[in-house]
Amino acid sequence: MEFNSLWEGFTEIGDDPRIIVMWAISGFLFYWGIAKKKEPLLLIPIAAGILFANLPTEALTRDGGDGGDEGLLHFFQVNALNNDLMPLLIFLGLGAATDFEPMLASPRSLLLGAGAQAGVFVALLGALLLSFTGVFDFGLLEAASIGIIGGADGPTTIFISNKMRQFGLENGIAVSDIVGATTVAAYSYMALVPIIQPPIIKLLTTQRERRIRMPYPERPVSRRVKIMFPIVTTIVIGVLVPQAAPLIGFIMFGNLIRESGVVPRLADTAQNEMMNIVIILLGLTVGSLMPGRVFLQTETIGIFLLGLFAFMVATAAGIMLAKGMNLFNPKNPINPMIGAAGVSAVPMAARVVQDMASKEDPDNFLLMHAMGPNIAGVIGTATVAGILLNIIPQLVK
Amino acid sequence: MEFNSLWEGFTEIGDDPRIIVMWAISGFLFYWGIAKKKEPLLLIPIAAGILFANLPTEALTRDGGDGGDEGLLHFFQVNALNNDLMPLLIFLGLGAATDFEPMLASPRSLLLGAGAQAGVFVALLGALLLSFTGVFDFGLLEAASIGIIGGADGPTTIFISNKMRQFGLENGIAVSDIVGATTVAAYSYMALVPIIQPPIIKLLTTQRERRIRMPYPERPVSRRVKIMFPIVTTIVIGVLVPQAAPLIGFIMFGNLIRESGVVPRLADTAQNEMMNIVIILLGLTVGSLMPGRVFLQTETIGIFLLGLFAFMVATAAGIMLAKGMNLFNPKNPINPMIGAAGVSAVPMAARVVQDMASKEDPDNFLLMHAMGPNIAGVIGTATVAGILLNIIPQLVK
Amino acid sequence: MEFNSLWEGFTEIGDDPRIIVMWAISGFLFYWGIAKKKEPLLLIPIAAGILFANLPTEALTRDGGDGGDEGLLHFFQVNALNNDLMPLLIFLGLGAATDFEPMLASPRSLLLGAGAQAGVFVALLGALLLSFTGVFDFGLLEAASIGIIGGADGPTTIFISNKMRQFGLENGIAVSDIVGATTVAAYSYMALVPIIQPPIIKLLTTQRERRIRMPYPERPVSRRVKIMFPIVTTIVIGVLVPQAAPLIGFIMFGNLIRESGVVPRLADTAQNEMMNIVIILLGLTVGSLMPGRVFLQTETIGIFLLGLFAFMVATAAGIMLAKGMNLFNPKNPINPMIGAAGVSAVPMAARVVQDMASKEDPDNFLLMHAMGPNIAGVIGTATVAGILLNIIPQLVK
Amino acid sequence: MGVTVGVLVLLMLTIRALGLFDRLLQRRQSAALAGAVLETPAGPSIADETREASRGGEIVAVIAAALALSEDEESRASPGFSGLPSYERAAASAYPDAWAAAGRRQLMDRRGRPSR
Amino acid sequence: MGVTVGVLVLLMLTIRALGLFDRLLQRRQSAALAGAVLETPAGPSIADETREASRGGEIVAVIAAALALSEDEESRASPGFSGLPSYERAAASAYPDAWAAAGRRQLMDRRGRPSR
Amino acid sequence: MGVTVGVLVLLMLTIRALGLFDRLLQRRQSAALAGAVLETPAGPSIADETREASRGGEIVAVIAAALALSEDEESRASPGFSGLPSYERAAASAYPDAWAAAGRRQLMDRRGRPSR
Ligand code: NA
Ligand code: NA
Ligand code: NA
Repeated sequence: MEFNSLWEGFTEIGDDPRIIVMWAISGFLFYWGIAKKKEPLLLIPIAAGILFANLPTEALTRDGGDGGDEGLLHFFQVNALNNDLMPLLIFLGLGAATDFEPMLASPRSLLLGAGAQAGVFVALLGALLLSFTGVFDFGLLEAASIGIIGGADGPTTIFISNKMRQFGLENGIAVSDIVGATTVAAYSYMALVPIIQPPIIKLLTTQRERRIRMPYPERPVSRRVKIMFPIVTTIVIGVLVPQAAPLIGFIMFGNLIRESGVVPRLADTAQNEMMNIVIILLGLTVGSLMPGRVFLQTETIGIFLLGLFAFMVATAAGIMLAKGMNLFNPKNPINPMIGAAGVSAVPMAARVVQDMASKEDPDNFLLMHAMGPNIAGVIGTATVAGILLNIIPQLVK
Repeated sequence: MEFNSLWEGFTEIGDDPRIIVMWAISGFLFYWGIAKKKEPLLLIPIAAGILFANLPTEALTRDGGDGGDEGLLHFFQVNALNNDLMPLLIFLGLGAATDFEPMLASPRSLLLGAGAQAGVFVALLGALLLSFTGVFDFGLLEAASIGIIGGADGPTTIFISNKMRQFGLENGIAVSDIVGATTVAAYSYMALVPIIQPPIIKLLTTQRERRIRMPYPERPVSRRVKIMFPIVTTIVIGVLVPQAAPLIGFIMFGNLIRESGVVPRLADTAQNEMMNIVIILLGLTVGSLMPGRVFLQTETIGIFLLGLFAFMVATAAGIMLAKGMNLFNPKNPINPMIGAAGVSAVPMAARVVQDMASKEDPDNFLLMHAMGPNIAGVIGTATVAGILLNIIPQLVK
Repeated sequence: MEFNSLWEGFTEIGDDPRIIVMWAISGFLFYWGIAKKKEPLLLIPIAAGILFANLPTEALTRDGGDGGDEGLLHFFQVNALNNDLMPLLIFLGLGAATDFEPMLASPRSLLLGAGAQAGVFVALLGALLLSFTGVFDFGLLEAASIGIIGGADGPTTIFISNKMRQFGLENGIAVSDIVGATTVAAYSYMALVPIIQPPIIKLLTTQRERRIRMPYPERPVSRRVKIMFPIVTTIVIGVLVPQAAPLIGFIMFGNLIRESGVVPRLADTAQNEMMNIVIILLGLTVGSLMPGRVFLQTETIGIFLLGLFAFMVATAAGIMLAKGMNLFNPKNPINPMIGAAGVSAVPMAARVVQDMASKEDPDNFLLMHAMGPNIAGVIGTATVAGILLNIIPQLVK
Repeated sequence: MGVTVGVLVLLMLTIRALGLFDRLLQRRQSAALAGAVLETPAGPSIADETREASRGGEIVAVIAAALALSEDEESRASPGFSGLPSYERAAASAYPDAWAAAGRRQLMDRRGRPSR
Repeated sequence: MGVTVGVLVLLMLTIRALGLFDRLLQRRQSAALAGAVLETPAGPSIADETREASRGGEIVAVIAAALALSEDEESRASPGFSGLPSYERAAASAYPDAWAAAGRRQLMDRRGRPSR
Repeated sequence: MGVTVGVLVLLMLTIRALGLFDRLLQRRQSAALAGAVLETPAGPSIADETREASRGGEIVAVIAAALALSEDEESRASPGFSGLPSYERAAASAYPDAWAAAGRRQLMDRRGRPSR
């Protein structure tokens, strides 16, 4: 009798051979994260979560309703993902790790960070359009989740996709389970920024534009401004877009404990040990949302196509906005490439800009200029997330 | 339609303009913690929590019963504050950070630490008295929460106030929501110890008394005693005041992993990373208990007045007790100022004593003598907390 | 009235004087952990948990169903032990701390690691046999929990004992509460390995055998193999023994973040701060499962006897298997002592082997050879745990 | 999209307001310090000086960047959250040079040697 | 209040008992070590020696405190839980001096220089 | 028990397969590097060389082990999870010597001095 158990796993594989495809996908993400060093911090835990969700057992993912014990990863889904615990703690840690000075020294960065959010809305509309053609089947909830990929911001993507899924489940609206797909798409394209952006930048800018040097700011941003900024931003955005308050509030609180300078032990733990623990568990949990039967749908292809499209539109919109701003301020022109950094993907996109600037002129140091829109893009995407959280449920109802 | 959403926040502010007052209070606490460096470890997270609870959205504080999702800070209230998780882990960390040697070298410190607890009982009675006058409306549960402010111990105040609130809610007894107010009062007065105590000390002591030098203990406390102390204390207090067992047990367990010397990695994590994570989340959670409609009551003024009164009585009681002890032991007199350190507010109150001693005699080093009652005050307040937990519910019923 | 409360604790002790015996047991474990430095990382928190569960109050262990508040340690039992949270995070950290190279360099180690698992099955049968004699009363669920002690692996013992207890409770099968007893037995005998193993090794080997030198492997295991090993093992064991997937998956995931080399911050936090926090809380929680009325049963004596027996059988089985393997491969013989290291108890058992080898021949360096079966024993025991989880419930029903 | 831009423009104005408010406070404080004797010079001249310093300070920036390089090893190993460019890491040089230094360091990170 | 004082007095007695128990054990151990040759001298003489040493050791204490000052920078930056006075930080000096050293360090922390 | 052994034997075969697969890849890569000029020498000769080196390298191993000793203080203080023997800690010496070095270090840990 005992030996029978050895076959159990193979029987399950026979019943659902898609899990073998998922092993390959998991293996590919491991390869990408480890050998290629692309976003390894999240891709490695996500790939492990995918593996755990696709073994011939539900020991880790069972929901516990059927009498068996709840699996640990399902416990995390309910108690640490759906209540926003892990995404918000990541935002807290990111705030504690981010120096907002490039943006504060050059406030018009915020405009460029806003421009790149066009990618979100265009992809959202694109998803709805593709649904009309009948190729894919995306409702408004799914479309919003796909659009946010264009924000190039991992935790925000997880946050919004999951909110949309929960909203559907709680209100009896049919909704596909695409949290895993949108998250992997977002992190994948963030890792691919050095490949996606350069051709678009080249296409939309002249060599003369790419050679524009920008002056350095005259003086450092004062400590007082750096401390007041997170407090004021929490209030301003909290009033204007209340639904964005959790995301903005936590990133700003994290930044405040950093800039206050009086609680270094909190700032240190928030951006290191606390964030590391959350990253490990968040990655596993997001990965566990991708059993083969959920992930291997035609819709997943649509999500990846639209996500790529969103990244491209966001890049283009940032550049074009920068060029537009130059029309109004020809004396102190912006190098339009830094508009591309507005997609976020911090700090990858800003590095891409620096690399391209150096190729044209080895002495043109744009990195910190590009960091401005780059960080502004994070705030922009969190704002868009709040707007989506406000509008989409109203539209769906 | 989209632009409508921008007004939503303003409408909410119009409906409840008290939140703007709370922004000012939050801003004041930020200023105090950051610019004045007063208890920043908890005041900064608390101020952030106040801000989050007073934005025109309940995204972070909703209780989830109304169909909307539970807010993260409410999740913490239920799953990490009401079950004592965070206060007890803070106690664990404090135990791992505390060297009880000054108290062990001079056991009569415990008497002084006991004397200062008079502040708790006097403030409790004061609260009941003020209720009779009709100025404020405090029941027995609120009076106990207010009294414990006199213990000058942040986590214990949170612990007791919250227990009293829960007891009221669970037993259908009307109880005001004053956890936030008592906590802020406790931390505020702890920060103000260098301003509150000196005049009282001057008033109650002669210059000759303040110049009393005290001999240093002859030999160090042995490692064996330092290891057995936390174990024995857990048992002794656990038997005498069972309700104090959680507080005493966790601080003593933390101290044991410190003094054992064989698990440095646990002692280190308990007093650093673990405590930092808990401080951040506990501060946010306590702050989130102060929406304007709860905090801006006449009663809050009473809480702050009584809290100040409790601090003053505790200081005076400690000093007078020390003077009383000198009557019985005139050959080896105590400098009565160290009685003032019995309020806890570790290590601020002990530093105040040292500063005052140095002004009278630059070579009088009382710091470690004052640390004895100072630490004893923590044990004393935890004991009082256990007694209140035992008696108050019986009296209320 | 107030003073009455001082007697309450004594009354409770009078009602259940067994708690005093438990103080002694707790004190003994403290002594062992602190003065003798035996497995202090878990024995100190466990001893504290025992103390907390045996004070004359249930403030920390109450289940909350009777109207009173749930105790914090009961909260941990439900939300961090029964859902496998803490044992699996320990496994994650252990994976991140373990270098599997000795096993990968010498794959036949796995056979020796398998052999030592005989202890588990023999002790399981022994427990059933003892029940037939009527001396003790062990059902199949208890027998499995006792058998796993022979695996010499703390977290696996906690994991299985707790699963068996839950299975009984959920399915209305009478089951004794022996999680605490099996865990303390496992850690105690792991600490006693330097006393238990040497006589058995001496008895079963000749001096000539103990002097066998083993060649060192020719080349290091490549980074590629070290990275692929955890991924492939997760799949292979996940398919063959699906119920072992959680344990194997988490230890292998931990090892992967270590070996990948690209996420040092995650590997570092997983094996340090995260594991330290979990160790503290897991120890307290396991200790809290041992109130006197549960622990002080005749059955506990049986558990300790059978646990010792299991350790001895495992040691002997490992040695005999090694000798058996030498019959088939006389040219390249194994030093049979390293078979004894297959019990796990990492790295204690391997050190015992090295010490004994050095006594016979000061230049015989077997440590890393012994580490192979030593680590393989961990995988072996996790596999056995999966098999038990599969078979026992079927047999019981 | 309209709301997004609107919100961020308002945030931009807020930051500018913060900056003005800050300079106002600083001027008052320095005025209080200097008493009635010294009138603080106005903005433009500072800018000119800075541009001058910026050219001369490039050597300082290169050295600062070279020093920073050694710390960068680790940040390159774990990309993602860590390794965010920051002013603080170039604090050794004069402020306006920090921007250039950050750019240079980025280049050196890539090529493994100074840019020229 | 009565209970509070009662409990803490009992705790005080317990600590005294622990101390006695500890000295008993120590005397036994040292007696076992010294064999029958050396009788350990009784308490009072130790106290006298200590007072003597305490005066002479003040110079040591000042140096220890000065050394400790450099580590104190950080603890001043984050007051509250950290920066608790502790014997261990003055371990370099003789034990009774540790009490004085801790006091001196506190003064220096405030004034930024040695007390005299 | 049968299943346990079966599973672990399969895992053993898997590891062997991984090793073969890895050596295959390495050979291809080095072949690609060396081009057509150098044929990589086969296995046995490497083993012989190693055994030779192993004897000569013992001095290196002793030094490596002595160096490692100083780091071991801490791991001895907190036994259990930390202080796991590891190749990496002996990485200074040639690989096959690492096994010997680990054994020697273990001995020295116990006796507090080199083994001979
Ligand atoms: Na963005
Ligand atoms: Na107190
Ligand atoms: Na084992």
